[in-house]
Amino acid sequence: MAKTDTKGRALDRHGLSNDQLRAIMRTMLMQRQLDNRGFQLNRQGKVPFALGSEGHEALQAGAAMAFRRGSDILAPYYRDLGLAVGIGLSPFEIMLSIFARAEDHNGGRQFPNHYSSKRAGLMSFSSILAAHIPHAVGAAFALQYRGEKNRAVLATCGDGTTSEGEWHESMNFAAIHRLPMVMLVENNEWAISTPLDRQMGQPEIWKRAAGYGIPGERFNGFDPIETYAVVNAALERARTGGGPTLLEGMCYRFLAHSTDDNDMTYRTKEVVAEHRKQDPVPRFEEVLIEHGIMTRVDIDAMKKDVLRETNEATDRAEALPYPAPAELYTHLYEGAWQPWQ
Amino acid sequence: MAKTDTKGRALDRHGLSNDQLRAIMRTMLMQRQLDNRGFQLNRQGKVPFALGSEGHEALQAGAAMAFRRGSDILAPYYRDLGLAVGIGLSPFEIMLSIFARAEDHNGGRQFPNHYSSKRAGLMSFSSILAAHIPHAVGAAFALQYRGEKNRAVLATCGDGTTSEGEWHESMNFAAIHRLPMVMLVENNEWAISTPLDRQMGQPEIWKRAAGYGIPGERFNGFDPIETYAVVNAALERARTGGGPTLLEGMCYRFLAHSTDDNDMTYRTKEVVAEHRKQDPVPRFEEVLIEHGIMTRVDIDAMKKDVLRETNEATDRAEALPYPAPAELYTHLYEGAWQPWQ
Amino acid sequence: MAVSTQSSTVMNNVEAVRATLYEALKSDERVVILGEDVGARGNVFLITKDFIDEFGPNRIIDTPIAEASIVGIAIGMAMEGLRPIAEIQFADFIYPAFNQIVGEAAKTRYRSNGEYTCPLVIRTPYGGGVRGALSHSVSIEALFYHVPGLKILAPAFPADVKGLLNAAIDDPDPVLFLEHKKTYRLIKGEVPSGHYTIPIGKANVVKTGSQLTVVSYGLYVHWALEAAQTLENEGLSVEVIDLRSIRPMDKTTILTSVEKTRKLLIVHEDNKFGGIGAEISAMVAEEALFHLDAPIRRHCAPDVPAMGYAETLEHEYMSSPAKMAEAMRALVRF
Amino acid sequence: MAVSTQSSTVMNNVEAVRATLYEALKSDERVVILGEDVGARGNVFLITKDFIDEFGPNRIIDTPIAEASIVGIAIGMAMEGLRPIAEIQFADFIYPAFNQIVGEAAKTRYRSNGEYTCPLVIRTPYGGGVRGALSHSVSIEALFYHVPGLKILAPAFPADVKGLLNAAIDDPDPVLFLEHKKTYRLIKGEVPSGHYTIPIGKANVVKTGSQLTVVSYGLYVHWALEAAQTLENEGLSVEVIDLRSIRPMDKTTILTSVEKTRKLLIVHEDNKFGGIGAEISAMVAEEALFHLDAPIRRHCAPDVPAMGYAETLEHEYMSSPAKMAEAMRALVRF
Ligand SMILES: Cc1ncc(C[n+]2csc(CCOP(=O)(O)OP(=O)(O)O)c2C)c(N)n1
Ligand SMILES: Cc1ncc(C[n+]2csc(CCOP(=O)(O)OP(=O)(O)O)c2C)c(N)n1
Ligand SMILES: [Mg+2]
Ligand SMILES: [Mg+2]
Repeated sequence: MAKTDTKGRALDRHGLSNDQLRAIMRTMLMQRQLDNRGFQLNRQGKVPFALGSEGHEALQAGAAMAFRRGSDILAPYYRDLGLAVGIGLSPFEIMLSIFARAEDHNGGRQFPNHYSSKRAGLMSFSSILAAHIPHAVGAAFALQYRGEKNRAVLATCGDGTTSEGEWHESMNFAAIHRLPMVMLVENNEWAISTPLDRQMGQPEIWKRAAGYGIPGERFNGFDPIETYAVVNAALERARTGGGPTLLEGMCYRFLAHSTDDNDMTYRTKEVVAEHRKQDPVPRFEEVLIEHGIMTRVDIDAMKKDVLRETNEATDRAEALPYPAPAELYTHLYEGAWQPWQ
Repeated sequence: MAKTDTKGRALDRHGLSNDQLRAIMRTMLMQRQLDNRGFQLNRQGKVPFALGSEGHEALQAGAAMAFRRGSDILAPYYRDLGLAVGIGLSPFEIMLSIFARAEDHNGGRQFPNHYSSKRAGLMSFSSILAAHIPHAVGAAFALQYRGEKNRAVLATCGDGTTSEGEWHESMNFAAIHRLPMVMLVENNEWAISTPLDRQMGQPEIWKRAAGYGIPGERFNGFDPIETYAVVNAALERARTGGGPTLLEGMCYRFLAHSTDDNDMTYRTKEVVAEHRKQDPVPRFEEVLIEHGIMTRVDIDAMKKDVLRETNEATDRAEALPYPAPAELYTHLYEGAWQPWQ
Repeated sequence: MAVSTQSSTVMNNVEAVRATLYEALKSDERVVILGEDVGARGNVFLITKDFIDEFGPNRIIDTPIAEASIVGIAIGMAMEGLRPIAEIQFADFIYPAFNQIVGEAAKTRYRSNGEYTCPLVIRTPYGGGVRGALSHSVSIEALFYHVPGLKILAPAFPADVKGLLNAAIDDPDPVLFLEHKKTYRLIKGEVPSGHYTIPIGKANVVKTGSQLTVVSYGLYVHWALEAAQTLENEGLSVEVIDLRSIRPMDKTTILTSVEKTRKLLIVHEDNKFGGIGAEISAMVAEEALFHLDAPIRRHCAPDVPAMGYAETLEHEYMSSPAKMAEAMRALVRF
Repeated sequence: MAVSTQSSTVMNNVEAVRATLYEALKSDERVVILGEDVGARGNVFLITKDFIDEFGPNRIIDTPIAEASIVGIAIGMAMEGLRPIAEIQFADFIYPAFNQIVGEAAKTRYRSNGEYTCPLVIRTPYGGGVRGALSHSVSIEALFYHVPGLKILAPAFPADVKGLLNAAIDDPDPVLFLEHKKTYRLIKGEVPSGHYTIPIGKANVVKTGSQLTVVSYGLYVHWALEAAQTLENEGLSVEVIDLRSIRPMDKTTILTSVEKTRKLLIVHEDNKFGGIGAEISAMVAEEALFHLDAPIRRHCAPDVPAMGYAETLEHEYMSSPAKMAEAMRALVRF
């Protein structure tokens, strides 16, 4: 949990090029912009539900940079807007999900932020917490089984989700078979209203790794470069036969759990404000400026561009229709099965 | 994993009196005798199923000695014949279970060795592995909730059972609430035919304790005195507000999994014979003789007495009737509920 | 209904649940509530709001996200003398607890020949119409109603919510208590003060009629009443039965009504195939076949997993008073 | 039945499962088997005996004791292109996997609008009559048959076992494949060689008759045939239908038969209330009510969790050819 503040030190860029650093910045800005757009649309009464990821930007953009497009597989959860964008989903795809339009990958069937994209290697998942972790393990097994070297599965979940039995079973199996998988826990200190000390007997999730016989590590998820370095090393180990890793990225949930939640019932404005001081987005802007990788002007231009893209995506998606009612009946099975036939 | 062999050293009796040491010996001999009786009855075609616990005698007799009758609670599993006897179930009660007689605590409903005794503080459990561990946690919560100091729950399971999600969830919850509970894993190296390395990524189950933030310890389950000492310390910690402990007792399953199993399909005679050399029953006989606590004559007399009691229990239970067919319909609910009424 | 006091208050279903839980906590120290976010947050529908301040974190227990153990630990508490009320945040998340409910809670008394019991209530909000999408909308009753050892309640009116929740808490066996989340704030009604129970296993004729019996439960009872009123205005007379209790179910009330109206329509939000309407129909086909003047019809959800998030999909999945009225008309005129 | 070769062999049901799995492993590299003790032990009924020697531990995967993940990992394999065949050692232990089966496998295709699919087979032995007591005897079909997105098969004859297991393995969606453990060695029959499939969703008239239709599946088909033979000797003519497929079910075959015999008896080992007989009865009450000359009857297990271990309890719980004959006689003579 150090190194976020690079003031006066040379930037340890862990091999990332300036282009890559700028790409990370853009993913972070895009995540925040799309996130805000969802809440805005909800306030405007245009969508019944939105779910923010503020505070997770650095973690997700850094992890996305370590993800190898076209070969790695992502098994994410609903707070992974930045990861989805970072591995190649377009803002338009995100808006389709938020608006539940017919063109959405899920055909408007799932809650927003429940992405799915075979093209991007993003596995479909449900709202049932931890249920996707065994799927990630199974996918990793398939890669290993087919001898597909240099591919790995990146699975993510929140701190609260590690309490589920399926999480344990998955870690155990991945460890036995030394599967090419990275379990990345996004520890934002809350599971809706439940703080860490009601979720677990000791708060360092990475320490469970030793019990499974795999490497574990905690890192500063407010620092996208550190995140990249740690996730990249773990993914690389996975891709090269080194087995699974349990990673715990520390971040914070700046917003309420969702538009249905009021976090002021269980935490104070002050404590949130205190954490906001570490907001990874402005901090990373400063880092890039300080080290001469971007100027303030560059960043402002980037923000403008992100806003433009978000606006375009919003307008384009909003204009599209909901799925037709008849779509309710499709894609249950291959072919037209009825329970009585 | 030392101290089993006391040759030439003073006996570290961990405060156990001679009477207590003899009681442990008797529990071990009784366990083995009753165990064998089950198999014998199965061979004679008198019962369709039996399940042995040979190799677990020291572990169970030692743990039972640490259990405080009348106040502690036991949440055991099907291989805990010695624990059941050790905490006060009579050989007759064991035989009622084996013969599935009407008088059995479970009314002949459950498989043999699925004990249940409110009197003894032995919680009813099913055949579904790990399902009883949350029950143990709930019972421990009840003790703590009511402020019943000096009471604790001893839960047991096999190594294989620790893979279940419910096991993880239970450990986690017990740790959060620092519940008065001891999780005792009887590691006999096998889950039916599945060896440890197919069950977990590293073989030391006690190491998972750190991940939950509770103490963990491994001990030699072939040594009843060491077992007593370790389990007693953990139970005492639980009873006095020190929270839960994860214990791993190392033992071995000398017999096939059950009368339905043929272990020669997955392990060799030789490897079993090698482990048999450590058989805890004759070894503990020797320890007691060496240290002058019992003589060979005493032990032979004890064996005779155990055999006599087993014979009597067998005859008495065998002579009793099965539950009447009408018993199928009782004790589903309190009162006579029908799904349609 | 054994009402012990005269006064009453108008409440919605959330308030009825909340008031009942509060009184149970007040009157019986053995009662504890456990579930996700039941503490400081006061449950995601604010049902247990402020309880933790009054009763403390030992009685209002914020659990980790681990449904199997929420139920499993509650079972252990119940076996050891407490009266736990476990909450599953949304019914859709009860699946991981299936083993504990079906394999354990339902069998505790039976497998121990009565030596151990499991007085446990599991509350959970179910049902659609709230844009809950695939995983915050499901009906779960048919996945459990087949299971001997369980009782399942699904009241629709605030007074029934209180009377049946009290009955569930008092019950010495495990009860699954289903709360239709769309009715939570929508449905208001008089709720008697003081402690009272409504007997488990008794349906309620919420509207009398002569030409058709409609059996339903939950949100759809309210819509069926609306539809029945529409038919009333058209001169068609429909009797509406609110099941309230799904296991056990009330044979007498259903048969009495069907023998009078000679036609039966079963209406539920859950899928048709294998839904609880199947058992109702089968019971009537077994016991009252020759009283029927028309085939038994079931008006239920299409056979897809649940409603989609998009408005159009939810709308297509759910019935409506208008769709129900149409189904009623068709059968009355058969 | 599309039989691709002429020759056949006599096998029991264990052998039929084993031979089919073997051929699937041989012919399709994507097929893997995972479950508890499927490796060196070759499954507790020896169904996969020696497979690990030929196909190795990467295809015959001994899993930890963790049913949720056995199914969940198989789902991930299926989503990523493999053709996993997951085994649950006894059907009684499928409860912990309920979430993965009902919440995940059944909804993978649907929730992703067809982008991801889940071609998965879950095999498990179910049913009683083997002194399996409370937790090695249960029937589980009614806990799953309500679930859109699943298919459920429960063949009774070796040739059907092979044909339907092949169909399940070839199927692009999740299939729950139920094997009645009492029939494993008891039931023998001719099994065609070579690859063939039996279409999912087709029942089979295993005995024709004119006075009563009996619908059953699993072990009880064999007992129903015995009972029907007894009645035949008494001059009473009973038609016996083996469902084979529980979701989807075969309406045409049942209705055709009922319209002929005008009487229907449903027989199953599972509990009556909410069992699959309920849906069969409801379908007939909906579609063929006026063809019936007698109430629809269900001859099923009493409403208790399962059979006890004691012989007397198992005997009381299970039906028998004699009890079935009695139920048939009563209805024929109605
Ligand atoms: C099985 C299951 N239980 C409960 C829920 C309800 N729920 C949705 S999000 C959430 C909190 C998750 O917390 P965490 O894993 O820390 O992720 P975060 O939201 O903090 O990113 C809960 C309890 C669910 N979706 N699935
Ligand atoms: C949930 C569940 N899954 C599978 C089984 C079948 N089964 C019974 S005992 C056993 C092995 C248990 O191994 P372990 O926990 O090590 O205990 P041991 O028998 O070695 O004492 C298995 C797989 C079961 N009873 N319950
Ligand atoms: Mg969190
Ligand atoms: Mg073991």
